[in-house]
Amino acid sequence: MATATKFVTSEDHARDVPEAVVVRFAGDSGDGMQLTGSQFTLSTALAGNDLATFPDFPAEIRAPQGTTFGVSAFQINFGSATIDTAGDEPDVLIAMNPAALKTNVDALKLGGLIIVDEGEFGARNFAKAGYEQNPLEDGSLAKWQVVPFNISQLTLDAVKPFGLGNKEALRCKNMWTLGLALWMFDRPRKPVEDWLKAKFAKAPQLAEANIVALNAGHAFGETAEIGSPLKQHHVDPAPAEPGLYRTVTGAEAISLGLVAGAQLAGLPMFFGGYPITPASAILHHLARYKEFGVVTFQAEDEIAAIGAAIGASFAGSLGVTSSSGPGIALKTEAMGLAIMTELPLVIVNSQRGGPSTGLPTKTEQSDLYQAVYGRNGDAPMPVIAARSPADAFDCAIEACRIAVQYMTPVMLLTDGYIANAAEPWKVPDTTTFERFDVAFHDAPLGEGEAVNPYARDDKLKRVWIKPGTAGLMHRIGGIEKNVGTGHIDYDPANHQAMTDIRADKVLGVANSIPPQGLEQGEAGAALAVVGWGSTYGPIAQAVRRARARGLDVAHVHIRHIWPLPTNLGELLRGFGKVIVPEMNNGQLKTLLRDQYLVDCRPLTKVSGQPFKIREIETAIDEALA
Amino acid sequence: MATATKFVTSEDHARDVPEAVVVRFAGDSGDGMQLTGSQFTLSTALAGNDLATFPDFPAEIRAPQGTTFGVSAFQINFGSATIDTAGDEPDVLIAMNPAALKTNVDALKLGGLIIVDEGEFGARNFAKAGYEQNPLEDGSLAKWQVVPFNISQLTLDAVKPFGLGNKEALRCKNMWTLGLALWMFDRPRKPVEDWLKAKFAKAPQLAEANIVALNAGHAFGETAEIGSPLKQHHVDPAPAEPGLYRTVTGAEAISLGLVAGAQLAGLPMFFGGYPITPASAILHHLARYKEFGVVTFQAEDEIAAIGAAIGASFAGSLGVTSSSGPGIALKTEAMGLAIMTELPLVIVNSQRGGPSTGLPTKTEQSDLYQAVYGRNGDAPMPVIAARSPADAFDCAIEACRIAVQYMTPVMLLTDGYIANAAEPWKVPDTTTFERFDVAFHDAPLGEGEAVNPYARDDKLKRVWIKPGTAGLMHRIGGIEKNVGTGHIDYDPANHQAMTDIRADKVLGVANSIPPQGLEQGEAGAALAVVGWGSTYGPIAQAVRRARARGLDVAHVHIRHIWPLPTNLGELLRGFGKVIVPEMNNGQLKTLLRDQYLVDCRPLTKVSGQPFKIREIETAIDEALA
Amino acid sequence: MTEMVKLTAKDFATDQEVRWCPGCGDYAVLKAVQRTLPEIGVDPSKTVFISGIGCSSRFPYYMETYGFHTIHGRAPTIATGVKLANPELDVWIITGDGDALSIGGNHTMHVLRRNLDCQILLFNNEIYGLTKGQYSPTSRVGTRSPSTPFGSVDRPVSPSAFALGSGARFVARGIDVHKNLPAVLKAAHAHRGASFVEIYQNCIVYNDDVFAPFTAKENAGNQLWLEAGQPMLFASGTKGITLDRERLCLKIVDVIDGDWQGAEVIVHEPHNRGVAHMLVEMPVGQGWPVALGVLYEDPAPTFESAIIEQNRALSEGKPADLQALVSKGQTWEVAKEPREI
Amino acid sequence: MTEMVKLTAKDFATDQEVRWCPGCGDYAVLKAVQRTLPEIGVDPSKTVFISGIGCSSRFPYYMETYGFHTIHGRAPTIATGVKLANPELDVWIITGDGDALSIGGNHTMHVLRRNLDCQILLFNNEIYGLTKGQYSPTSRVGTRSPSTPFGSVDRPVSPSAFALGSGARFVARGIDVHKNLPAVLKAAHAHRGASFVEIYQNCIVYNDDVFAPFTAKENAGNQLWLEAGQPMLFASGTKGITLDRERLCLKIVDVIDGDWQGAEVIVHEPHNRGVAHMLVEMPVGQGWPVALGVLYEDPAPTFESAIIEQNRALSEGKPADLQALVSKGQTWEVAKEPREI
Ligand SMILES: Cc1ncc(C[n+]2csc(CCOP(=O)(O)OP(=O)(O)O)c2C)c(N)n1
Ligand SMILES: Cc1ncc(C[n+]2csc(CCOP(=O)(O)OP(=O)(O)O)c2C)c(N)n1
Ligand code: SF4
Ligand code: SF4
Ligand SMILES: [Mg+2]
Ligand SMILES: [Mg+2]
Repeated sequence: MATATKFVTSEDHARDVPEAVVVRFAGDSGDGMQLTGSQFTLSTALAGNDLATFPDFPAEIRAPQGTTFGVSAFQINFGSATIDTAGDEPDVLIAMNPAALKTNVDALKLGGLIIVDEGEFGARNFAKAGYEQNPLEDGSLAKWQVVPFNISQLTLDAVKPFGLGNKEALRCKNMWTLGLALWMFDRPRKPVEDWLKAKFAKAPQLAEANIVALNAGHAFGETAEIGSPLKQHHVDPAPAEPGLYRTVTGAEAISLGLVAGAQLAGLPMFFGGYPITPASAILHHLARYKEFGVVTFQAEDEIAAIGAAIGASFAGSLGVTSSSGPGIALKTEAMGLAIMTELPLVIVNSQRGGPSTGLPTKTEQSDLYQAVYGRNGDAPMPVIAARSPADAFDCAIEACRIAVQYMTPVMLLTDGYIANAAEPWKVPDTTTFERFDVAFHDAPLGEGEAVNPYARDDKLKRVWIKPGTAGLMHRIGGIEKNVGTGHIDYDPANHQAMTDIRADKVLGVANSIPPQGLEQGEAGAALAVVGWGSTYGPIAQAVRRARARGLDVAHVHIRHIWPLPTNLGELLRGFGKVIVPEMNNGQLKTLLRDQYLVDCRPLTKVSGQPFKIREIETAIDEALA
Repeated sequence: MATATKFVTSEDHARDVPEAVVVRFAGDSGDGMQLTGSQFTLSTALAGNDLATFPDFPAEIRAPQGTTFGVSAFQINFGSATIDTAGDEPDVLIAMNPAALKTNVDALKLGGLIIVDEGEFGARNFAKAGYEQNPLEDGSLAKWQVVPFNISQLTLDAVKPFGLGNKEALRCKNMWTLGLALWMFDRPRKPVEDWLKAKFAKAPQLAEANIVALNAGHAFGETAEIGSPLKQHHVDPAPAEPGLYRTVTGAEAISLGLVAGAQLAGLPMFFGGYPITPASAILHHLARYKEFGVVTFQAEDEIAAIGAAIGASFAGSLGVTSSSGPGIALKTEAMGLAIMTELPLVIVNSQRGGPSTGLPTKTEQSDLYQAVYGRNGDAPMPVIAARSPADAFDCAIEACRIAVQYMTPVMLLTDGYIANAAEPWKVPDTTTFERFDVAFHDAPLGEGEAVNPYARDDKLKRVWIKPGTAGLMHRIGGIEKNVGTGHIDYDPANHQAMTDIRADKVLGVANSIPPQGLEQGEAGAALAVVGWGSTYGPIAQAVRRARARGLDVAHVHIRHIWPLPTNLGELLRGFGKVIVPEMNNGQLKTLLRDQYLVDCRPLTKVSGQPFKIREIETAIDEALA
Repeated sequence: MTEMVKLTAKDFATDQEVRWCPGCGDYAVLKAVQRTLPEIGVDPSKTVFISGIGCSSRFPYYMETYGFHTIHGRAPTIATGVKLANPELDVWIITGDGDALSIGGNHTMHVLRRNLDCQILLFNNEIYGLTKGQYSPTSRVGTRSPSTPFGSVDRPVSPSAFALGSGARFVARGIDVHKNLPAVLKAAHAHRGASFVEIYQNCIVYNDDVFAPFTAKENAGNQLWLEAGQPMLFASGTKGITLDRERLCLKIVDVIDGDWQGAEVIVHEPHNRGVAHMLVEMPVGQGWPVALGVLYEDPAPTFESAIIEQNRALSEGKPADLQALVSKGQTWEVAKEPREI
Repeated sequence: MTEMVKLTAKDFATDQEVRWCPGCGDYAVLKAVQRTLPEIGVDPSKTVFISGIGCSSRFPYYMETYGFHTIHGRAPTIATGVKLANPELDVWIITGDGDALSIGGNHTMHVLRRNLDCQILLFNNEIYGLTKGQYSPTSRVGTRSPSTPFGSVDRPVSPSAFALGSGARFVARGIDVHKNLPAVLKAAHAHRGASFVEIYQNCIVYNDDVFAPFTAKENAGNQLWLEAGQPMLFASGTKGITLDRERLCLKIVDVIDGDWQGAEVIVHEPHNRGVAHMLVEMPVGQGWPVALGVLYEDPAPTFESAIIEQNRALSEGKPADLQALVSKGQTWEVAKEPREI
């Protein structure tokens, strides 16, 4: 994460003064666990802990109540030291019904704490969850510490004064639970209360009921005479650079970064999108930023979305489009047009589980091939990848910079994990950002001179002439263009020349990016773990732990997927071994082996879930064994 | 080509009894040069020569007469020895107007013969072609032998008796020219006459006029007193296995192969297509094969075309779809659906110059990345590539075999060159072909048994249950399926298992294909030239020539692009050096380097034109220098 | 299915748990379909439900027939392939307003103009349910949604008007929870060719009660149920539709004492295309009722039958002789003893 | 363009050689457009021609304005982006029957329903010209083409009917070589919103004379040129269109001695949508004329103006303060001296 300053090992310490805790809230889709989680996150951030979250919800809007496939979960890892992942194994599981218990308990740390809502533990719900008997009673949870309360009843009792219907009253359960959780970790309730008041501004009675439930949960923790498992923990703030902080999800950060990028380019932004999980949130955020000259357009499909973005770029805006796998696939043909017409364009791909419809709400990194190679013709395009929610902000700006400085479409890869996860973010001082203002070409023609839309600078960038500019009328299109005039040209030598220019221009982007650095460890280490995108967290922690154990391992994390940093080949060749963990079947690995002939070994995971730190640590051990 | 039996070097011999001749017909789009070329090809084939052709026409339907971009050309290389390419440099150029001369003369061999239609060499046509003065008179053609006749006038004179309008009469020019060409190479006119009679069955007068023009051209050669450059050559027949022969273009061969493949599978075929150059011809051919149970469907777009093909496969037909680059791009999302639902499907990609609309009528091999890597998610799919028109027949059958034997979409790569080029083809005895009949699953369910559409055999192929089968109702779709039941399943471990199965199933195809062989040379040679697709011809000739010069070079030509033959890695590691010529920026090269970590060096050409033999020979020399 | 036993709605239900939000209108449509199919007497093993992507498109998983849950907007293309491959199959397309009219509009048009024999059930909830509530091409101007937080500005398309403009030969409308839905489904099934059925479906989570102005009990008077040969009456027969012969457009008239003839109320002729256009375009809400039931029906030859017939006619008497096919065109023999040079 | 000089057709021609087949109807349309623009007085540097792929879509290369030759079927999407990015630009979409109605049908529908301010010229030659003559979605049943060697079987779509069904607010028709084309183009340009113009264009190579039944000189009597406020007369005024008040559909009547009132011939009111539907669906050929000119016009707010207006209203008084934006939400300060553990 962005605020890391000092290295402190976590989770491996004794538990008395915990330095990192992993809590997982799980309930029915209708139980509001995502809200509970995000409010808990906010209070955690305000308490100064470092943190990472992992929302994990079903594809269904609302699956039938009580079923295992309807379970929605939210995991948070927070601590007084640097936190890079949402945590391998929860210390605490709060399960609102049997299905939530069933689907989540196996991940729980040995001896971990389970809090369940006893009120939901009845025969009907056992059947729906596929339990033959009451798990609270059959000894099957013996490895863990179980604390059952009747949260449903306690909530109903608490909000009775408001005279809500049964269903509405039970909706406050999540606030009761949050109240208890806030007590457990010694957190103020005020921010949640404020948030509830704002949220239910039009129904102050509901705000009050929820606040009462929240306080009741908190009070229950304070007063209830429960045995040792449930006790209050205080987690100290994590060291952090001074400054203003907020939490940010990847989708938010990308949206903000795009706005910033357009501002730094001095351009209005046009965003063409079509809803798709997990990309939609970017459209939703941007739809609110009208005052930044952002026009959002919900198109009829992904093709129209990118088509409109290309049209907007042609007209002088910064065109942006976004989708996830299936939608990106549909945009393929139009990307070729943007490459051929050399128009700036940012394409955000929020990767999800594939192929096809796949696992829409799960995370994966399996669109790298598509991003780098997935077009007809020799169609080079820069690709960059964000490693975390906060990093997504910088990457979005970088994508905008490359797009306008090289007149090219750029793909920005993120994924379902980054899009939904939240982390603390030190608010940057945007006034210090380097601008990359666009200078449209508008110089009047000289005597006898013809307009040449494919005239280039020494970076091979072509001129950008806005329609509406007096006297510079010209035509562009998807057919091959003459290298000297921009007119249609089918000549063999010309096609070769233009193919080379397109390739060289994109390769040239490497001259504008920093050399590849090391996250941890030294060049020439016995082993390098090379990652990209959202595997950053688990790789960083795993390498940290391995190094703490004295292993000679380095961590290389690649932002610029294409073109790759110019020093990368040399760097990779220097390591004893290289492993490449990816949430796919080995895609970056292909790129690296092709480019550098280095024996990069894939470590793959395609389950829709992020890597666990342990999985990578094990791979490190095996590689160095 | 398919009939090669003995190796004889060509073109490098003395010219008196030529063993290979390259002739190029070039004229205005309206001049009918493609017809002239294809009839000349037929007569050449009937004369027993081996041959290869290269039609090269403009993207415009009919560009304005006389312009350089309206020039349509047809090149044929024929000889008494094995012919693998359409020839690097024509020996003879027949140019019907100044523009045709201008655009084609530079390729002509030093000292080659130029025949021009003087009747078209007037000021207006010079201007249109961009000549400042008459090239026949300004000495600019001194390197070659120029023979001008007034073909226009000679044709008009010949067909005068038919009282045709001037425009119609001039349309017979191409037959006059063909007549002359037939005389030059000592060919019978009968087949052309027959063809003309059939073509103009409804206008016998036009048939007669054309025949008269044909004869006039022939007679002109016989009787005209022209100096030495124009003399009759006889090219002996090429050695060939005995049997029945015909000429075939790639598009025809693929169509025939698909019909054969469906027949061998015992299935009706459904073909969904949408017109696009150079893929349309496959749709056109298949639309005529109704009696083979072929249903062709011209869809509203490429997505509908593949969608319908997937639907037809679901319903129990062999679904086939076809397009070229931009259309294949549009099919990407649906390919993912076919991969996920594990339905058989053949996708033919007739590659053309890209990216985007690119050079629609030119050839290229730049969709290999797209074929192998270009999808969202980990979406493995077998890919095979045809090397020549005749080979395309076998490849189409092979694609059908893999599709039904593994329940998978398969991509068959061909290109504009193969699609349009013709070569002699020894008609195979189809009764000897190995069948691969499909056995639909229709066994009634046992007591308490549930239908499982994802039940697999030991090749990992899932069952194919035709809708309409009593009692086996089931549902499939693009969401991840449970490995054991086929129901929707988002479970992490299940997704990993299914991802592995999809990958392993496709990798397993390698067990059903022959090991990679050598076209020429030995394993362990100092240099291997590794190719795929239509570069076969120039690589084969170049390697032949190099070996004739004593160089230790081998030729490996890969049909199975994915999965690669199991022995390929070992084979490649054995060579001293490896070069990979491709009509793209190095795409197969990526695959080979990734898979085998062998230092395969790219030799790239992206000009819309096939490699010249010389270009590859030079690269061989450089590699071995 | 050797012995034909009388099936019931239950026989058309799968063992899969239904995964829509409680209270979603989709349940009612599912029930109606499961009840109607056995009444029509269809064979589940010859029936195929094909859908795109959306909440509604989950439908096939719940039907104990063959089913294909495809990709967003493409169900008509897959259905076309299924039907051309096996015209004996009874094909139902299940789609939503986003699926059929946003991403899939083109295929919807083409399946209609080609007149593929199938039933198309368009679940119109005027919202994207599955992706959590963004406005759709049928959402009214001003719809606030996550992607239009300040209200949508684009004019919606009318599904039924679009279907007619695309050349549909059968256009009907129903309401998820209305008792007439099975009758509409039966009429759609009975029609040979593409039957387009727009079903007003309530999305309780993201667009609750958007159709209440005519679906709510108290607003039932705004429903104009059309029946062939019957006058176009609504509001319990107190109002009717007539043609304004001056302005050449429809007009609402009061019907006094049931004298609809006197009020010149039009009699519904389902094959009248011109009137159908006017019916689907009535500006609902502003005093106008919603036309429901079978708005238009005028059969034409179906696509698959024309294709099959052409293929049959052309292949009649021609054996599928592969060897003859590959040997076609101008051929030549190379003699047994190859000539060497 | 500081000084506005009167431009001529020549000023709108580029230096690129026109690459259509000799005799192609596209030439006539190009001429008409090049002649009309200076008459309207447009500024070439504020004019953008956007096309898809097809013979007709080469059009922008020949117009000395801004131009974008995009990809097959997607011109409306690119036009939408152009217009939303800069509403000052005067946008023309050039498309063919395949481009607009085969692959691009969905975008055609959406640009019409959204009512983007632009002119859409659909060159309908009922064939795919560029790909060498396959039948198109507007080809008549029985069309023999390379892909349908035995005749097509699918029912064509009517471009103008489709446009109306999609919610178009301006629908007109013209003929490539007809002298009225400039007037139609001017009307289209004058209309604010999406103006849909179907131009019957002769493809001399692949579909020659397919429109001759009404375009040939001797068949000019089959042209019904509509004009607002004028009776619907054709065949030199000897015939007219009226409404069959019994059957509620259009009917042809003979007009004796010019007494069209007596024959009850309808007066053309371009905003009458119901009549427009009937006009575009007249079964041309079977004695019926082809409706030409402006068939329907009834302006509505345009998409880009609504978007721009909403954005303007919402950003009024709000500065584009990037620092404030990134600092939004619930924030906290970490003190100067970081706490170490
Ligand atoms: C190619 C593609 N684009 C986008 C999506 C995301 N998506 C799924 S369903 C849907 C819209 C659903 O709306 P509708 O068809 O009205 O169905 P409903 O959920 O309302 O029943 C969208 C945009 C997708 N799955 N695939
Ligand atoms: C994605 C894609 N599919 C197919 C094509 C091939 N193609 C080019 S133009 C065209 C149809 C042209 O027909 P129409 O729009 O009627 O234009 P016309 O040539 O008749 O003017 C087709 C199928 C293409 N260029 N791109
Ligand atoms: S989101 Fe709406 S349409 Fe989807 S299941 Fe829920 S209520 Fe039904
Ligand atoms: S093919 Fe037809 S439409 Fe195309 S340029 Fe030629 S005549 Fe015109
Ligand atoms: Mg919907
Ligand atoms: Mg056309």
